[in-house]
Amino acid sequence: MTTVLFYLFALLAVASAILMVTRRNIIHSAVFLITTLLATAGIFLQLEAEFLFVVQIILYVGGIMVLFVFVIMLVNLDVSLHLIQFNRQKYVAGVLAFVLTAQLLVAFWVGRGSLNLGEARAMDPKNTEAVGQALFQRYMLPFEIASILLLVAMIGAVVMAKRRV
Amino acid sequence: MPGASVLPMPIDNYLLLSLALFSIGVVGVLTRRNVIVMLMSIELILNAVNINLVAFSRYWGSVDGQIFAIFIITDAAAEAAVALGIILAFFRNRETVLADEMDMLKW
Amino acid sequence: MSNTRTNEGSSINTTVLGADEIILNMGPQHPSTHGVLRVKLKLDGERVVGSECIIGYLHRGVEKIAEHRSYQQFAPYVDRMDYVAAVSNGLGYCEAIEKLLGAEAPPRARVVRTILTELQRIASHLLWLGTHALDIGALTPVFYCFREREEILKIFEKYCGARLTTHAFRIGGLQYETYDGFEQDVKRFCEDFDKKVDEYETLLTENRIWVGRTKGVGILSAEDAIALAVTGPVLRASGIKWDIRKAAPYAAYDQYEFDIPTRPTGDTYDRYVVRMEEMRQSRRICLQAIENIPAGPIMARIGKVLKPPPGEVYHAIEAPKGELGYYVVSDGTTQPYRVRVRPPSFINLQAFDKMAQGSLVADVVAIIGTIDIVLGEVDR
Amino acid sequence: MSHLIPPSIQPYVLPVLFGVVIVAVLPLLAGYIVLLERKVMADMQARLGPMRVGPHGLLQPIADALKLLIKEDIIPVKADVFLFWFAPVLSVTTALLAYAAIPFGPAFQIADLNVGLLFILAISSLGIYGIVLGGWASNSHYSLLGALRSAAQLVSYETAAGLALVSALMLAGSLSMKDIVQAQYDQGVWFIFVVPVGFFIYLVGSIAETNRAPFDLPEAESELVAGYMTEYSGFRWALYFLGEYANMVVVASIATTLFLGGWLRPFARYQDHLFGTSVELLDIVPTILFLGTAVYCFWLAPKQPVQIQKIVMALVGGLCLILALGMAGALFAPDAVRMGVHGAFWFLAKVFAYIYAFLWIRFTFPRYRFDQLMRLGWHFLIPLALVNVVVVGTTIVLQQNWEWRHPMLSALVTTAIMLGVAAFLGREDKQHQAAVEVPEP
Repeated sequence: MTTVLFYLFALLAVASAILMVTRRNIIHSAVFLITTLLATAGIFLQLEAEFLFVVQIILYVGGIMVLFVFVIMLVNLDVSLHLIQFNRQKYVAGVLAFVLTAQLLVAFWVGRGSLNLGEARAMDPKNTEAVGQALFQRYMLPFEIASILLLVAMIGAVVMAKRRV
Repeated sequence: MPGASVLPMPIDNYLLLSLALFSIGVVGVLTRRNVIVMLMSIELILNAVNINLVAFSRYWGSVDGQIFAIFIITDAAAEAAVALGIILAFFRNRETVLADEMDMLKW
Repeated sequence: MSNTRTNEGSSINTTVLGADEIILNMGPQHPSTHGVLRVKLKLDGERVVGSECIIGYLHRGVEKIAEHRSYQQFAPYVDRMDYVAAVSNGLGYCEAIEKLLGAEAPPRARVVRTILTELQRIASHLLWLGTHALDIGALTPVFYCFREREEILKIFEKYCGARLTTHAFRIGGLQYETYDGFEQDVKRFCEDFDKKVDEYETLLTENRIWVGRTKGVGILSAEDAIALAVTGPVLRASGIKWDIRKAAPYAAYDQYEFDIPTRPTGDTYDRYVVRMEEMRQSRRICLQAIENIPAGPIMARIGKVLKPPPGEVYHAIEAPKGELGYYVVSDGTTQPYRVRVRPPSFINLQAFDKMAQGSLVADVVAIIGTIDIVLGEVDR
Repeated sequence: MSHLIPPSIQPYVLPVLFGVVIVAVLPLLAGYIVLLERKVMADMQARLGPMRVGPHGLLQPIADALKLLIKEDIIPVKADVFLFWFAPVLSVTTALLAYAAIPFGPAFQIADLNVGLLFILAISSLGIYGIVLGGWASNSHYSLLGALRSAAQLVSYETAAGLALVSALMLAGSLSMKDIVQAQYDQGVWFIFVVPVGFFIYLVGSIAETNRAPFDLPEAESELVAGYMTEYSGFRWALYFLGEYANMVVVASIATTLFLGGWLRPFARYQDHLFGTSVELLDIVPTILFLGTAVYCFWLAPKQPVQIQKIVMALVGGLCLILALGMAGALFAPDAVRMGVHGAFWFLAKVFAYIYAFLWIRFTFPRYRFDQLMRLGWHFLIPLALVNVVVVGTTIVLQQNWEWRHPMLSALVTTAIMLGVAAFLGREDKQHQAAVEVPEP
C-alpha cells in the first residue's frame, strides 16, 4: 500500500514539476507547483512525518504559494503570454543542467555501494510531540534565529512593497 | 501504525525522486525568463532538499531532519516574501517581470 | 470601453494608466447604481483616483414630449421622472402652471397637497434608507422600510387609485376629494411612525460598523456644495440651512411649524442623520395639517382648456431629493413652448466626483447611495 | 458480519462507509442550511420566506438544486477554461476533505488523526485557491478584485483564528479531535467557559474565513456584484455555494469540538438515572425534542393548503417520529451505539447553534469596508489572540505548579484580564477613528 502511494505521489510530483517549468502561463505554473508541493506533502506523510505534512500544506501551499499567486495577479500581464518564455542562453543552460544531473546521478551510483548507513531505526510514533520537543529544546537557538530571520524578511518586504519610502 | 519499525522502501527511491525534482528546478531557474517562475523553481529545489532530509530522518528514526526541513520552509517563506517584494517594486517601476530586461543596475 | 464619449475636464483619463491602475466599469447593470447609472472608475488597487458618471441610459426625452402635449396632458409624464416621489413632481408641475396662469389652488387643495407631498417625502426617504443600508451591507432595514412605505402607498392608492405614478394633483387643485377615513389613516400612520424611525435608528445610528462605513466618507464641504449647486438633504448635511419650504413657501407650508435639520460635516453619516430627522419633521407637518383641513372647493376655476398668456415662469419646490424646478415658457397656445426641468438628482450627481476622490470602491457604493439619485430623473 | 470481510480490508470498511455517508448527506445538509438561512432571514425581516415548494418551503432546496443542474453552463470567451473548470471543484473538494477528521460522535469519525486539528486547518487553508483561481480565471475585474480581497482576508483572519484555537489546545494538550473532546469531559467543563475570549476571536475569525457578512467583502453584492463568483452560473456556481456552506459546517465543527464540548451532552458528568433504569436522565432530551417536532408536524399537516403539502408535512412528522424512536431505542442499545447516536445528535445540535449565530450576525450588521476589516484583523484580533495565548498559558502553568486549583477562578481571572486588553485595544481603535474625523466647521 505505502509503496503504491509513494509511486503515485512521486509520479505526480515529477510530472507536475515538469509542467510547471514548461507552462507558458505563470498562473498555470503556480498551480502545478502547488500540485508538486501537495505530492511532496503526501510523501512526507508516507514517511510518517505527520507534522511536517501539515506544515508543508499550511505554510508552503496555504501561505507562500498564496503569496505567489497574489503577486502574479498583481503583475498580471497578458502581454507576457505571447513573449518567448525561455531566455537566450537556454541551450547552454540546458546542457549545464544536464551535466549537473548526470554528475549527481554518477555520484549517487558510485556512492551507493560505499555509503554505509547502518540499520534503519523506528520512528517515534508521537511525531508532533517529538518535533515540538526537539524544536523547543535542542534547537531553541536556531528557532529563535529563524524567527529573527522572519522578522527581518517582514520588514524588508514591507519596505520593498511600500510606494514611497 | 503497522510497519512503523522499518523504512517502507529503500532510501534510494527517495533520493532519486529528490534528484529528479532538483534537476527540474535547476533547469527552470536557468532557462526561464520570467522571474516569478525562476523563484518558483527555487522553491522546487528547496522542496527536493526537504524530501531528502525527511527521508533520512525517517531512516535514522530521529526528528532532526524534520527540524531542518521546518527551518528550510521558514527560510523559503522569508525568501519568497522579500523576493516578491522586490519583484513588485521592480514591476511598478519598469513594468516587466522578465529577468533579461532587468539589465540596468539602477533605476 | 473605447467608444464612449468622455466628458471634457473629467478627472479620468483612460488612455494613460499606471502600472497598478485599472479601469472598472460600474454599471449600467450593477446592483448598487440604483438603476442604469454607469460609473467609470479609475482604480489604484481599490482606491479611486478618477471617476466619471456616464448617464443617459434612461433618457426618454420628457422635456421634448412636453412641447407636443397640452398642459394637462403633460402632467402624468412628470410622475415618470422621479418615480419614487411622483407626488412631489406633480406638485411642482401643477404649481408652476398655476403660476403661469396666475391662478391659485383653493386652501383645502393646498393642505391636502401638503399632506400627500410630505407622505411622499417620507416614502422616498424610506426607500433611500432601505437601499442605502442594503448597499452598505445591512440586509434587514430595507424590509422594515418597505413595510412602512407600503402603508403610505396604500393611502395613495385609496386616494387616487395608483401607488407609484400617482398623478394625484391637477392644475388648479385636486381631481378627487379625500376619501372617508383619510384623516384617520394618515393620523394612524404618523402616530406609529415615530417609533418606527426609532427602530431603524437602533439598527443603524450607533452601530459601530455603520458609523465606520459612513463617517468621514464622501465629504462635501459647504463651499463645494454651493459651487456645485447641490440642494436638498445633501446641502443641508453640509451645514447650510436652505429649504425652499421655508425660503419661498408654497402649498401650505407657511402655516406649519417644522425645523430644518442641518449637520456640520457633510459626510455620508451626516446626510443619513439629516434624512432621518427630515422624516420626523415630515411626520410633524402631516400631524399638524391633518388636524385642520379647511373645508371648501378643491379645484380653482380655471376652465377646461388652458391657454396661459405668453410668458415664462420658474417655480421650484423642495422635493425629497432637493430643489425641483420647472421653467415653463408659454407662447399663448394650449401647448407649452418649452418645459425645462431642474431635477435635483441630476444636479446633485455632479458632486459625486468630488465626494469619491480618494475613497475606496466600497465607499463609491455608499456615496452613490447617499446622494439619493433616481435615474429616471437624472436622464429624464 | 465482520467475519464476512477479509481482514486485509477490514480497517477500511467503516471509514469508507462514513465517508460515503458524509459525501452523500452533505449536499443535502448544505441545501437545508440555505433554507434555514432564508427562513431565519425572513423571520428577522418580518416576512415568510420560501412557502411554495413543499409545506413551508421544505422542498425548496431540492427544487433549487434541480434548477441549478439544468441551467445553461456559461464559460466566458476569454476565461482560462482549465482553471475556470478546476476552481469550483477544488473549492468543494477541500471543504469535503476536511470532514475526514471531524468527530461527529465518539465512534463516528472517518479517521482519528494524531494531528487532526492541524489537518483540518491545513485542508481548509487550501480552499482559498478555489476562490483565488476562480476569480482570476473568470477574466473580469469584479472577479479579480473579489479574489484579491479574499486572498488577503483569508490569510489575515486565519492567523487570528489559529491563535484563538491555540488557547483551547493548550487546555486540551492534544491535537487529536477525539482527545480534545475527551479532555473536556475529563476536566468537566467546556472550554468556552474557560477561554471565552478565545471563542469570541474564533467566532469572528471563522465568519471572516467563510466570507460571511459582515466580512463578505469577496462577494459583496453591492460593490463587486458577486465577487469571484460573478462569471459563474449553473452547476459550477452551485459547487461554489456547496463549498461555502460545507466550509461553514467545518468551522462550526471545529468550534464545537474545541470550545463547545463536541459530542458531549450538556452536563455530561451528571449521571442520575431515570427511575432505576439504566437510562440517564438527560439522555431522553433528544427523544423528547424529536417527539415534540413530530407532534407539531402532525398538528400542522391538516392545515396545509394543498393536498401534496399535507402529505409531505405528515411525512416529515413521520421522519421525526422515526428519529425519536431511534433516539429512544439507542438508549437501550449497547454503550457504543448509544454514545454514537446521541453524540451525533448533540454535535449537530451545537453545529447548528453556531451556524444560527452566523445567520443572526449576517442579518444584523452592515458590511465592513476593506481597510476597516484589515484594521480589525491586524490591530485588534491578532494582538488580542496573542495576549490570550500568553495569559491562558500563564494560568495553566500557575494551576499546575502553584496549586492554583480552582479552574473556574482562573477562568474568571483570565477573562477579566482579556476583557481589559480588549478594551485597551478597542480604545486605540477609536482614537484612530477620531483622527480621521474631520473637524467641525
